[in-house]
Amino acid sequence: MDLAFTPEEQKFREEIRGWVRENLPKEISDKVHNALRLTRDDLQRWAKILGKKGWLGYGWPKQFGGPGWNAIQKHLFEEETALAGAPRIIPFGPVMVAPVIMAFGNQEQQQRFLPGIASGEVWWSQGYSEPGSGSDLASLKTRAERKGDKYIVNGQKTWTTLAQHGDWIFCLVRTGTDGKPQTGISFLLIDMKSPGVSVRPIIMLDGEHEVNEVFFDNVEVPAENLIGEENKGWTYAKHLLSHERTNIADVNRAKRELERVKRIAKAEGVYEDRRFRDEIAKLEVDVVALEMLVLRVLSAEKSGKNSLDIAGLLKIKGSEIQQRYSELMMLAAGPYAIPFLPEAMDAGWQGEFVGASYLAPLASTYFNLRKTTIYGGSNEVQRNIVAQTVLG
Amino acid sequence: MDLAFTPEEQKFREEIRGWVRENLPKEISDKVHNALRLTRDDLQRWAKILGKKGWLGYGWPKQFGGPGWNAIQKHLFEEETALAGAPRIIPFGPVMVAPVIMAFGNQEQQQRFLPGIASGEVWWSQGYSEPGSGSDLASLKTRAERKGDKYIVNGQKTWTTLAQHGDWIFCLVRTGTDGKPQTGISFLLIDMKSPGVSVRPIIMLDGEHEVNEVFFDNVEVPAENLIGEENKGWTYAKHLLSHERTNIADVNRAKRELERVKRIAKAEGVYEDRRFRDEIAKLEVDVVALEMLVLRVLSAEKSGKNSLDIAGLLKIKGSEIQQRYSELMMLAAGPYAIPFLPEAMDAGWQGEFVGASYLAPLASTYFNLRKTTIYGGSNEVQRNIVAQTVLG
Amino acid sequence: MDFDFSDDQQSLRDAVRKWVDKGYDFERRRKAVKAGGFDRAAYGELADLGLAGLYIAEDHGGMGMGPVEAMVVMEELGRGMVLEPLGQTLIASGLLAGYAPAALQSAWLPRIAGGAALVVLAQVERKARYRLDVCATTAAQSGNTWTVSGAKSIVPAGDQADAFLVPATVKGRIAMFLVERSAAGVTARGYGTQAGGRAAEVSFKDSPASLVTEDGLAALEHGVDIGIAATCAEGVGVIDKTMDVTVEYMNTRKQFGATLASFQALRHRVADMKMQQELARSMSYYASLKLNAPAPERRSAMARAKYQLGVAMRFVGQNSVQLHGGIGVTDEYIGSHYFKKLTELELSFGDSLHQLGEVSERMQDTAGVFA
Amino acid sequence: MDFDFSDDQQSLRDAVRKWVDKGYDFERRRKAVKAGGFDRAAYGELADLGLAGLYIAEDHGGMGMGPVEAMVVMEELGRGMVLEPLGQTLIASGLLAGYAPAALQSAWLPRIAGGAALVVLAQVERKARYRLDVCATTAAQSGNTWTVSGAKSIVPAGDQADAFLVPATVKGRIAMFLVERSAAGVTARGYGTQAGGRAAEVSFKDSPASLVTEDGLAALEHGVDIGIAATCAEGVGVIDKTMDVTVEYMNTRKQFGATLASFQALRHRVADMKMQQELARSMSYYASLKLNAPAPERRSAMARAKYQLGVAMRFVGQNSVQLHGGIGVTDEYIGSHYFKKLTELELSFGDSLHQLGEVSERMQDTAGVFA
Repeated sequence: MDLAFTPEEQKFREEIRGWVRENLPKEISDKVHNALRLTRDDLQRWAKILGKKGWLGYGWPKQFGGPGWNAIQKHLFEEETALAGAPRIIPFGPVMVAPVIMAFGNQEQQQRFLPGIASGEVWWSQGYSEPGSGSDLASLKTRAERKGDKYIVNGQKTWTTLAQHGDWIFCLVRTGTDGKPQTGISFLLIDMKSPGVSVRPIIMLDGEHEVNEVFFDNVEVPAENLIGEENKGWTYAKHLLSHERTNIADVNRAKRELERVKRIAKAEGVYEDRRFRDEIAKLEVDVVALEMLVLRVLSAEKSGKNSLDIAGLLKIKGSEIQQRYSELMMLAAGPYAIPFLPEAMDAGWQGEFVGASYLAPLASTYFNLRKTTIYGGSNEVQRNIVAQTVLG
Repeated sequence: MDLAFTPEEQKFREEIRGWVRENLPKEISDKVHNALRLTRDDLQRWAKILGKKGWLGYGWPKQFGGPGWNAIQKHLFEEETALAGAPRIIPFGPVMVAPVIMAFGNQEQQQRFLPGIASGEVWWSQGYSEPGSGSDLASLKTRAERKGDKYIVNGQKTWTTLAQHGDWIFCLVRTGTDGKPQTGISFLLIDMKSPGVSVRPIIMLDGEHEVNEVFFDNVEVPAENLIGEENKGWTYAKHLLSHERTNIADVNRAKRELERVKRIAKAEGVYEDRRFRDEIAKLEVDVVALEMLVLRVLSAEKSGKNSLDIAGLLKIKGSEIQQRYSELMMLAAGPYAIPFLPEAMDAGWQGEFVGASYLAPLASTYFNLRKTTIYGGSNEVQRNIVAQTVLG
Repeated sequence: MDFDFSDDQQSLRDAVRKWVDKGYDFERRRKAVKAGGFDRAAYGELADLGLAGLYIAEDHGGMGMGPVEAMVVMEELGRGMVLEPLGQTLIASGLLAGYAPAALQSAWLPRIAGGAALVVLAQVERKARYRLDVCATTAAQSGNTWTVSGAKSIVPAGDQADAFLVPATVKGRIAMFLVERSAAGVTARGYGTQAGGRAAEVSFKDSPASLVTEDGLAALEHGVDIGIAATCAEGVGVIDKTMDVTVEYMNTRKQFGATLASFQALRHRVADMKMQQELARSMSYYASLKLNAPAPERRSAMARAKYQLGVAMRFVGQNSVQLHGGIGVTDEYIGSHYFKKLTELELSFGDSLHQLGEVSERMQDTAGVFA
Repeated sequence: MDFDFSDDQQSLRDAVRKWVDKGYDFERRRKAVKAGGFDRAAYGELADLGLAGLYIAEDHGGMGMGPVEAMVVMEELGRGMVLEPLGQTLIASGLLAGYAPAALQSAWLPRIAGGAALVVLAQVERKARYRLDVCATTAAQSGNTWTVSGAKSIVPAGDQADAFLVPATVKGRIAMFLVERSAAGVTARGYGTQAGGRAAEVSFKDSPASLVTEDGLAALEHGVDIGIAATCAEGVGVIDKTMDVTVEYMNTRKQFGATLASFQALRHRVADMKMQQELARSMSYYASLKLNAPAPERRSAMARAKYQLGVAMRFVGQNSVQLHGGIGVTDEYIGSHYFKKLTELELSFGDSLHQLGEVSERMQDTAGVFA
């Protein structure tokens, strides 16, 4: 038992750090460190830089062109990029659909889709949630009917993150109605430029356009875009969920943002107020405890000796921490969190700030992060899962 | 709308205050203010003083020899006695069984039982809970079989508070097994000196003997001791519960104990520690808010214009406050809450304290008050009830 | 001791609720938000209902009512998330009536009561945060005339108001002034607020001013306390509506074949929200009923009330969003606007942590509603 | 980075668990509580297992192990709520080995390792609360001999121990001494503790003492940190057992025709308890793995760990009682004893509020496990 990273791990970290220092554009990291708006171009620019290095699919095995890193190396990569102010990798392509294609796609599909994902050229979206199915995902209704060598898709997806930029979307669709809801679901890849696909923005409470509704009106999808077998999509989706492991906790971002809380509290003069500072101290312990929890999971993955089935805990604590740091930043601003200047969240805005520039995004971020305890399996669903592991 | 008490109410308060000042023995109030052990004699002495004045049944209507006070007068009486350091009236006789006897007993029962309750001569216990029935009271199993002019009672009650002192016990017993569990329950008064009644102490986590198991082994109970009709006891018990209104919140005791928290915090030097003091400040707001809630209920009762169905809220908040003040007192003592000297909780103990005399009962009280969120309908059951009123 | 509303108070409530329900629906509000967060016409309608003159004596054309009536009105405005800052009018009229020379009262109170003049408190400064005794704005006297110089932040409807009540330091002591927006040297830079309302950065440069009172800190504290009581009542109104939509959604929305309202864990959350709702209402009553108490008692009561309201508003707002799931974080749904309104109300006149400090510092040996 | 236990560590755990399960059951413990809270025979058995010499070098008859082994052992002792204060032995041996002159080490470490001598830290004073830098006890030197005068509170097994490590002030600076209980002027008044253990008020009057180190505050802080890490591990053991009995009870006890484990509101509570359990375990690991770090880093880590453990122990303890209902507050049931043990552990070496202050004061710009 040892808390320290091995010299090899340290060396690996240094390499990542050095490369990120060289290659992460400062315009982008400045935006991240100040919670300013990232454009599609910002996100894609960074994705392509990573893609060129072969690190966009940083969790991929070597056989598919990935770096073949172990759990700790992946964590170190995530940590170094997060602390340096890199944008989060949009996960739908490299983190979510790619592992499914690797595990259940045929060779042709792998050759067709993986390179575009790895390079960052093709923007993927995720078509899971539907208006009627929130936490109860398996109740989804979007239908895909097989007609010859095509599927005809009709229905609606919702909460589709950044689908306004999407080239492709992977969907869970209903292909069968017998038996349990889970059994009639298939996993289908759909070109968003297909006729009949339309995207409608959903404006969130912070005024931002981050998610969408995606409508399918008699969309023809070649049958070769089906992953694996018909009606087995639920199994593949669950496999995918099992790949969302420690990064669901987002602890590295939390560390970066905790540092920002302190900077803002100092600038606003409340860091020296013991009452406020104590709240930061509580958050600091939360972050350290979450990091220890994450490291324990990583260690278990690396050694294979123990397995720690606590993904639910990571999701709950990680999301609570995200909400809390955004809340504390807003509270640090106090009355200065009341002004709402959405235009001030664009880098290079030439207008006059209220109080100070760093105050402008604080309320927005607080509002925005309310989503974290809802999406990816609400925290209530996660508590169900945790309780199941404890109580049976 | 007016927060102030009327001149009449003020005058009433002064009268109560004056009488209590004259009549509450200082040996007893000293024990209450310092959370020392009250003996059976202390409790009965105070009960008889009240009884002689006609105030032990302070909630009783005039027709049964009570003072006929309205809701606000009752509250003022409770407040003045609590703040002066009077022991709580043991409720089983005057507050719990008496209203049932008044409402559902026959005239003979009323004449037989009420005077002994009013005077404090007869000590009553409550026989509701059973080992198998906690929150699910209606699942009780103690059987009473009618044989001629008697009931033969067999079974077991538990958590029977102070039954070691009891003369009589009122019990819910099963007389029928048809239909819902609630329908076959009767309300029976049992002389605890009857052959076949035995009492076994339950020692609580603080080491105290406060509750008991009561066993009934072929106990013969005259049928004239049945209240109202056979199999209708559940209705009577519910009526009784509806009489536990605002005093379930125990806000007056909370005010007294909050003052004690401050005294202890000052003596221990933590009142000037902003970190600790903030915790007291939170409790202070809780107590004020609870008191306002209680006053709103009283006002609604007095005017009859509004009705506030929030007994569940009073129970939840009141019990949480009790636990919190006992916790804060213990935390104020810090390491000095670790010594456990049960003998030091007897008034006049001649031994040497650890640190200071007022520290001795703090951990015991903290342990003891864990019961408050469990008994009288656990707070989980109360949340069920509150949710029912809100959500249907 | 009596918590019943009189028939007159009930009628007042009905009248305001009717206007909100029929005259200020969500769509009108949305348009007002888009148009900048303040609708002078809507404010005029409030004045037509007599509400702008609620605290103003009948001599000056007002209704001469008290804190309980103000509470009733603010609850109802809270239910409609009305953007126009009537709470500021209560502050300004209460403050002028209580502290200003007669001439100033005669000049302004009738115009305020009629809705012709909107006067707001310009209090926040960059270095002051929620503190009232920090004031870098200064005033200078030359003969019989005063001028004010300095900058005030987040002034409600600050680029729409007709005049400001401005605390300013004179010889190390805070005095209170009235400055018209049209006065020389006044600039106002307006913007929207997080909950859709309007505020502005207002600066004064040798701007002509009328002295309200040299005892400016006492007046400011009193004005802020009027604002706190109004905010508490407004918060109760928003909480009530938040609870309503949450309960309705939970009884409609199905997951796993059952309504959300059927899941015990969610039911218990609702019970906890109901607790906060009733504690908040209790403490809002408390605030209004203590508003005319002597200053130390009044200040202590407002701190307690605003602390409880802050806790309740945050808890109810956050959990309402959570219980709604995805729909709760969309702009389209009214629930997200309740949440934002509750957030902004907590940040107005001091958040929970600030108020906890106020409670802590004012604590006495005794405890309770009357202590 | 590696959180697997070695085979040796696993064997150590198995050995201690076996002793607890077979040699120290609830009935034996109950008897020891009744008999005063300390059982020298049981302590002897711990020593026979080698545990008293865990931190002591093999040269001195110990096992020469480190913090991870100590953690493993303390977790297991926590599972049994073992009354005999092995954590004190870890403190004393760590402190003597790290700070005492060689002669003093040779005189005491072998006897400690063998169980012949129990040495405990006598640290708490009436005015000090949890603070380590407040010390009214004084020491005086006369020639080559030292004497100590003063009073120490709540000294673990203080009337049973063979010697005390006593911080005492010399010329305004805290030094550390060893005083035998049999020395002149030493009196110890023993009593039981809230969780059934034993402690004493110990006073010294010109009692002959051996100097451990003049840098007494550094030694004391180190000793307390050893104690904190041990307490954290012990707490994890108690939490684990508390969770076990709670889960078992919930799957057995029926109400309204269903097991408690079937009620969603209670299930979510258990999920929250599981969260605290795993955060506590994580931070206990953290404490032990930082115990050999440089003092500032070590102190900061212990504060973080003990804060988290305090929160977790209180939450798990209180909720376990609540989920049990009536049975949970009886002396007869083991669950109430877990609760009391968790309470006492929180109050040992600083409760959550105290530790929050320590975390707050030591906070750096950076954040995280390694910062």
